[in-house]
Amino acid sequence: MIRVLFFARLRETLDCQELDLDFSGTVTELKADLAKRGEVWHQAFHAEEVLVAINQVMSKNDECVKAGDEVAFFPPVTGG
Amino acid sequence: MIRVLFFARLRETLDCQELDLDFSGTVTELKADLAKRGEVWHQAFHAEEVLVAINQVMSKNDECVKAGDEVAFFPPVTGG
Amino acid sequence: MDTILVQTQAFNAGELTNRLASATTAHGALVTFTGLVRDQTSDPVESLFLEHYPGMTDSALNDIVAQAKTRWPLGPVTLVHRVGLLYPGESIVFVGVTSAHRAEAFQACEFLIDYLKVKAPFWKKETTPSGQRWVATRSSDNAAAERW
Amino acid sequence: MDTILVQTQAFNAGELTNRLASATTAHGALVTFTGLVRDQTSDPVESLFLEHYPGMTDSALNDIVAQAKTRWPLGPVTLVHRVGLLYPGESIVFVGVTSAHRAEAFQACEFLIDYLKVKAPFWKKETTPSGQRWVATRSSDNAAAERW
Repeated sequence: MIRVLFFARLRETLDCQELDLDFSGTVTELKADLAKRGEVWHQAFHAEEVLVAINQVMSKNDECVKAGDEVAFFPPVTGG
Repeated sequence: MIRVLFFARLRETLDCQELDLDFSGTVTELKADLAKRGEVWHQAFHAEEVLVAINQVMSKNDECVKAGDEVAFFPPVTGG
Repeated sequence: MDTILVQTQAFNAGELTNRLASATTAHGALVTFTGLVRDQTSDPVESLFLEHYPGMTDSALNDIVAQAKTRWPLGPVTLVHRVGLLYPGESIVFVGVTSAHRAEAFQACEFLIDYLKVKAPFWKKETTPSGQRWVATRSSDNAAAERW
Repeated sequence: MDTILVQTQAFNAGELTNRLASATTAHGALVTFTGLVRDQTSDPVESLFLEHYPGMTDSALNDIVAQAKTRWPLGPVTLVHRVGLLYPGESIVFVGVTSAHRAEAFQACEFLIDYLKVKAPFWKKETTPSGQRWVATRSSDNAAAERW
């Protein structure tokens, strides 16, 4: 199982804060899986810039996700 | 008459804070006159960098000094 | 020696400044940056909500400070970021850097806020008379971070 | 709106910071520089005497602030410089700048202190265990001022 988190506008768009999934593969593959969950999900992962952190570290699309990981998706950050 | 002021290390070297002089001419000419006041004065105006302000504005050696002016000589500044 | 905080409570930028000034007599230069909620005149911001990714913000801020310390010889550093609900005039973020010389202190302070703006997981949502809106990324922020 | 002071009394950098932060809600970026008397370990500074040219310092500082304001769109600016006798850990100078955006605030703050360092008539004399000495100009200060 992996835990998937969503933040900010993305969380609102998907109306989803958190998912537990059976998954292993790259971030790109995970995004493709998530995009199949419905039109809103498809749009969110294709039309907008989505950043990813694996285990709370900024990561890239070609990195691998394995059981036990926490994967977070979010829009570009706007703090400071 | 002009008023001539000296600051910081230069004031200490010359042991002089202030002079009233009859002078008109350029800053370069004023420095040459002052350098004639003794060995210490000669050294001070030839061996070290001396800045000048006319009427409290940073000025250059080729600028003219006229009656009523306040001319200040001092070492490079070290505030801040 | 460094202070790195993410908090909902308001902070006092002046107090943080004075604490850094008295934290060291070996470092003669202190540069601070304070980011405040602006009250824009066109579509006035009534309030700002700062969302964050709690597990990640601390480590992201610690990592950014660690990077600054490998680049410049720094004394104590303070980085405080607020989350939750804020109003115009309130401080969002404080970055304070000490160093022996001012050029390094200025560079490190600007580096820290530039990096924080693109690498730390905070998101701003504004409430205005015309509704709520997520603040958009500014391309100038990406450019600023890429300079370093 | 601007505060430009030359004074023998100690100032409180934190208070000056907070005053600027609350002086405007239109400017979201506040950058401050505080220069402190350092306590060097090799030949420790016991005290510092800051001499100045009273008639000229005010106009020199006003002129430097006016130049900064023609270069960048700034909100309120504070510039305070101490003169007289100071001890390690005390603040010598404070420069605080507000602007709508941080890049401008950083640039203007660094410009102000760089220009002050070479254009304002202040001179430092240190007292150390080995005696008194006038502080020498650093060539890096001239280089810093010439960048602008």
